[in-house]
Amino acid sequence: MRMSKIVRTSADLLYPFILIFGLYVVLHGHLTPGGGFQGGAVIATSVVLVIVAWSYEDILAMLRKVVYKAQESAGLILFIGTGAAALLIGFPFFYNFLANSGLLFGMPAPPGPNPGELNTAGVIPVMNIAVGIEVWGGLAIIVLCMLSSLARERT
Amino acid sequence: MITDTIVLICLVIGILFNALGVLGLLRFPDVYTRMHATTKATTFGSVFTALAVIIYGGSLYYGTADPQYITLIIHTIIAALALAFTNAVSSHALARAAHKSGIKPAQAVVDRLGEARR
Amino acid sequence: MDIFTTLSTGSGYWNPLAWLGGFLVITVIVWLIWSRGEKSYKKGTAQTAPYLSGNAEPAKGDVHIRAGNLYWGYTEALKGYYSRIVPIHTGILNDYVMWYLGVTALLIIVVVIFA
Amino acid sequence: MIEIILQLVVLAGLVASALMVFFLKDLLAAALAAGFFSFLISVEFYILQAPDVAISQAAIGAGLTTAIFIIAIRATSRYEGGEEQ
Amino acid sequence: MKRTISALVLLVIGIALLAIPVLLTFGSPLMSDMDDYFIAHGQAETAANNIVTSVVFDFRGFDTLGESVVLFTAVVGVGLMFRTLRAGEEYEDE
Amino acid sequence: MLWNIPFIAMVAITLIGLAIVLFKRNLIKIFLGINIFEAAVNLFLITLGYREGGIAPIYTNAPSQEMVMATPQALTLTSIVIGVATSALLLSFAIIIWKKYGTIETDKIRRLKE
Amino acid sequence: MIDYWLPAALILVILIMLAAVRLWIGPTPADRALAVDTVNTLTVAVLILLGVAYRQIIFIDVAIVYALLSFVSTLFIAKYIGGEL
Amino acid sequence: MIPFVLTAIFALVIYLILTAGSGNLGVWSASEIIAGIALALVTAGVTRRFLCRSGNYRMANPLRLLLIPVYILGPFLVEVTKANLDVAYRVITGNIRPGIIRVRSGLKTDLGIFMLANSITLTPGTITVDIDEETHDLFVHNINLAQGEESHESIQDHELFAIADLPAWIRRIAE
Amino acid sequence: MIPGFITQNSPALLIMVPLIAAFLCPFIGKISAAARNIWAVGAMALTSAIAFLLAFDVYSAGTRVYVFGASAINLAVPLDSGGIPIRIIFTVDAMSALMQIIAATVGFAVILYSVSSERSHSGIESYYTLYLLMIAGVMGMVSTGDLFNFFVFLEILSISSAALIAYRIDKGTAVEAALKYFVLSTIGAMVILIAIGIYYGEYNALNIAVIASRMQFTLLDQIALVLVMAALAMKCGSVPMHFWTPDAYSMAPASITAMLVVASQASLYGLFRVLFTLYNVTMNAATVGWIIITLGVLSMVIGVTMAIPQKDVKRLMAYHAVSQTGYMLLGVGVGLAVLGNQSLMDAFGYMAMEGGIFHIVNHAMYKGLLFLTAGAIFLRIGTRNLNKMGGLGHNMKYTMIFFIIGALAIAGIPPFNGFASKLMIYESVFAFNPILSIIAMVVSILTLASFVKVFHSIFMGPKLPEYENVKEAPAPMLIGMAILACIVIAFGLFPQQVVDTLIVPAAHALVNQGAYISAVLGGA
Repeated sequence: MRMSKIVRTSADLLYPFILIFGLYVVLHGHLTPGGGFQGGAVIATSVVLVIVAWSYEDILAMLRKVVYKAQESAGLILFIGTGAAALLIGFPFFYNFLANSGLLFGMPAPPGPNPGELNTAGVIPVMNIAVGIEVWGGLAIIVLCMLSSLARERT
Repeated sequence: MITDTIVLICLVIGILFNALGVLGLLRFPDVYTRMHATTKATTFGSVFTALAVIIYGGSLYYGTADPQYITLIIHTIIAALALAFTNAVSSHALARAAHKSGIKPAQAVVDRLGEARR
Repeated sequence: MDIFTTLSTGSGYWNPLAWLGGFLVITVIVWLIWSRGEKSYKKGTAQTAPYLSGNAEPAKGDVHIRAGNLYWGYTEALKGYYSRIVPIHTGILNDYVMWYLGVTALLIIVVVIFA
Repeated sequence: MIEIILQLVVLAGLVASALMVFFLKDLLAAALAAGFFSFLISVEFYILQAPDVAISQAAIGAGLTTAIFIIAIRATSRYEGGEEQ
Repeated sequence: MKRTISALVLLVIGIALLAIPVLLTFGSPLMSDMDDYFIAHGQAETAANNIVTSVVFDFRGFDTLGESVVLFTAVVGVGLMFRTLRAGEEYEDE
Repeated sequence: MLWNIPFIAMVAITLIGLAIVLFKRNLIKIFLGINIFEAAVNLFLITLGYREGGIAPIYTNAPSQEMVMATPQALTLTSIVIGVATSALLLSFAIIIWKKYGTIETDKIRRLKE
Repeated sequence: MIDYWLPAALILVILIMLAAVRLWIGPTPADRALAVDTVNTLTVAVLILLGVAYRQIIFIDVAIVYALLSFVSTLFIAKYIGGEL
Repeated sequence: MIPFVLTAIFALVIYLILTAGSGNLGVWSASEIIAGIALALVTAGVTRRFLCRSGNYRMANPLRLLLIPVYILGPFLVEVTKANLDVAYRVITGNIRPGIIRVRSGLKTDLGIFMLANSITLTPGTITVDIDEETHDLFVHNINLAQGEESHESIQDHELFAIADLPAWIRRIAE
Repeated sequence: MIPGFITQNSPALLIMVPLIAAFLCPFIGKISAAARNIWAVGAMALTSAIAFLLAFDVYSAGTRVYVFGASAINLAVPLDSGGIPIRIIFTVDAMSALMQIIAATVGFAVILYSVSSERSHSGIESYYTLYLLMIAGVMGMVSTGDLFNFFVFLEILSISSAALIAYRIDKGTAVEAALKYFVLSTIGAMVILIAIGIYYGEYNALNIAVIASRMQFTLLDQIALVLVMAALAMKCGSVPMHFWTPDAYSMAPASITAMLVVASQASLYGLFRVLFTLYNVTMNAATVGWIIITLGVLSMVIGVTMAIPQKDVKRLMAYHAVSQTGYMLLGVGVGLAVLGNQSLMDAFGYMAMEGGIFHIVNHAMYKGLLFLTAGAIFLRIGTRNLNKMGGLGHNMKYTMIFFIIGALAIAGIPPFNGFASKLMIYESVFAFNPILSIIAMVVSILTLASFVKVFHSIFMGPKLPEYENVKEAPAPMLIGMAILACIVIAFGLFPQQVVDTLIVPAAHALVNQGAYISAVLGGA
């Protein structure tokens, strides 16, 4: 069942906000507290917020399990692919081949305390994004699956 | 020194209202009245503590012109806004749920919602 | 690698190929003895039917001994043991956890004392 | 000194809320107490200078764990002992 | 009976775990060479300001892969639990 | 000695968590106990890495001081994820058991014994 | 200059413990949920204050995450209590 | 298309507010702006159907958006302060006379009723308990009803507020 | 170039291949069922090939060290770190390679088997995904040289196993078994994490080699030892912590049960790794050795006695698995008890350890085979209750032959492989303590007795009317069983070759702590 209109409106308003905040946490993982997992969990919680404010039946048309499953697998493939890319250029698995290289995310970080530049840290932001996508999908699927048993019970 | 005083006053107000909210939570007779205490007082109190931090950050920024204090101020404002926003909605949701689960408002002189639902 | 090496077990040895050879020899001997037996045995006659004090032979399906009846004597003899050991497997999760943590506690005592 | 008292209070609260989980018969209340426990442990991580872990615990403990526990309570039974009161 | 044993077990484990506060001191670790290396060289090696992230994703990145796989496993497991059974698949033996 | 209180609290919480698992018969209560136990272990790991007067190991906008150790925080992150994965799977087991057995009391969930 | 952030945080933590009393005695689940909600609000304030006390600007993010996410668990509880889940 | 653009702008603004103070291009660094645009597009792709669910773009008018901070810092803050003093008085004395009353609002949009309900919840002695989904009537729990107020079938929304006419403000913003 | 690449990175590929296959499996499953089967079997075959390649490499060239994320593959210790390995290190020595061979072989046989055994069920994509994750978990557990990494893989293994045990959700009992297994293993894993924390707090290291080189055996180390030891002993199902074993083994699908055997042996490997590599002679080896021996003897006796009156065929076999685990614990425990005493070690210690380790290999093969036959029977007649069976030998001839092979092997009848390893255990343990050896023999006799019972009640007797039209198991299942049966016979016929090439290096790798440490840290 849906919750009241006030809650629903607030969920609609908060969903983009939490989403962009979660993406901020994911992308700034190497500068501020946070990272892929935390940001992913924040985003997944925003999905859960929408689910709880509306109802499982309402949401099923908009947030589909297949999409989340694809997202989860895609995140993991990106993660493991980033690790494996190091193999292709002759380094061991998970070698940070982008750090200090000048490519994407490849700027060196100045030593000591500094405000930080987004474009640093090599593969770490890439992996953060990958884990963020994966956790986003994974935690959303967990809640959707558990709610589906309730929905089945109701009918 | 003046900022210190202002910050201290804000903090004291904030803590005072938070304490009142908790006191109300412990003292009032039923869910709805407790909700009055917690929602308004703790939101107000927490916003005031945030305000103290904002003023403090502003004074630091005024002194050093270091952009990190902008971040401090803005993030504190966002936290306070999110707090006020979510608190209002969640107390509404809780009140509605409490009423739906059949808790009657204690000492109530009138209950239009109960009548409407009946 | 020599495939005929023998497994030495500290105080003894064991060679399965030799054993297999011996087994084959014994099989051949057994077969020889068997082949010298009575040839007039025929299937389908009363010769093959079991003699049950003159009663008719029961249907084939009824003579199969089901598993629950096997080793009846064994379980009966060890009843005291089984009546103690079987109830330990209560099927209650808490008991299982208790056994695990209990063994941990016991081992802690033993190891710390004898360290 | 104040930090020590702060930690003492938070840790005492942790133990108290864990005991609350132990003693409350209503599973919903126990789940709420576990939520409270997870708030406090998040604060404790924060005090111990681990903001990454604090965010993680906040996101998981505050949002998701409570949510899935409540779904499970809804899907099973509310009170310990199984009888609906 | 069982409750007594359980209480004793908890007592023993508690006493054993109390060896931790006796032998280790809060706030001053016995050895810290590995973490000193992380703090001193982490920023230069991985170009990340957040040392925790550089430990999580670079120095111990393989653990993080394992962690994501754990989550994936749990998600697949939950999906398996709440799947819809095919017609005729349900049977009860014994 | 006063500074060892986090360790002592960790031992206490561990014991309470285990006590819930040992004494309580309700599955969801047991899972809450396991959650508490996991949280206690996380607390233990974090406490190991704390250095007195240290700051969080993040160079962004931080005063330059001694830093606390970073590895336990990384380990704890992993452990928290494992914790949530574990509770999700455990709870779905509980739901299925409720559907099939009509109870979630451990002393009634004992079709498998002996 | 006196450092007044830590004492303020300490007082708020003590207030959290007082709110936990309602969590313990609260006759109805709604009361307990209300207590948890209060604790959330106070915790956000505590986190902000501690972040300033430790002179760590970036710690405020934790407070934002907290403020946003505790909302979800409150909504879940409300939905369950209202019998709508 | 319009929802997509609006959501993207909304997300971008929030992202830029979050990362203010990071560099010297304005107060942002170049990489933050690029990342912000990318993330805003992602957010817009995911959430456009939620933020603009009603298909009503009245709120896209910047003037209305500018009114919101004015509203919050102006009349709303005054009412909140008064409300808190009132609650403080009641917490200390325990002098209450509660009741649930019906409030007619006449607001039509979701956002309007949402703002009104939140304003009511945060201001004097009142909490929105429920909402009538069709007529947008609010059921309000009042901690201290005036004598004789319980006999009214329903009251108009501006009667709840003593100092500033908040419903009028909300009408100006949201309708 | 390609073979060189694979050889160089084989430890990483060993984990990577099943993981990637598992991540993509749900989507391949959307295409068609055949594509999904080919994908899963192909991935498993590739994994097995890599495992064999790695094992061959390790047996011919010595311990492999693979460092994740370093700038060079074997650079365990960064040049400027002052002798501390800071990254996660895979250390594959002979013992790990042996376990990898076991997992690869059984895994491949089982996935062939499950192509047809699970065909009629829903959720088969998830089944394969979890299966591949399980393989990855086992492989990671046995190859890692880092304690926390070990814990992570342990969790992967237990979560995927728990989900697979509960695969038949239409039966409440399966979920019940999974629940019990999972609660116990979660608590066990958390206890292990406490122990890891203790090691970290004391030595500020997570690498096994570093901790071993710094080990002092203080009071905390003793407690940590017990925490790890009890948890891993519980995970490998030794009495009196075996309660989850019969439940989980009997309720899981047959193919998974065969893998669960391997999974418990991976825990056993972890136990041995901790005892021998992490502690070795710094601890009081005699005490711990006797603890392991006691657990082993209890497992043997209680396992086999509980097995005899069982009515469920898989439950009976599960109790036998407990009892056979006892043999391994006994053999290795005897080796542990005399560790540090070189003359006794030479006299019978090594032999006992070799017997125990050889038994691990053999047990994985024949117990896997037995469970697979039980699964085939269950597939055809739909019951596992021995009292309802009978006369199946007429229709399921191949299954019967495979069952005979497995049953004779587990009972230690020459010339199958069980006999060889049991003989080694008997004779070396007899030199240590004759009573233990006698107990082991009696247990072996009881094993034979109970399998005679099983054989009689399943296959012997006239055709029962209700099983008149039972068909032989389908071909992929038979192939899976045949692989294992061939290995059982081959290992039985040529035990010395197997012992010389596989087992002796493994046992020596386990005992020789110095070599392990120097392989990682360089120098000695």
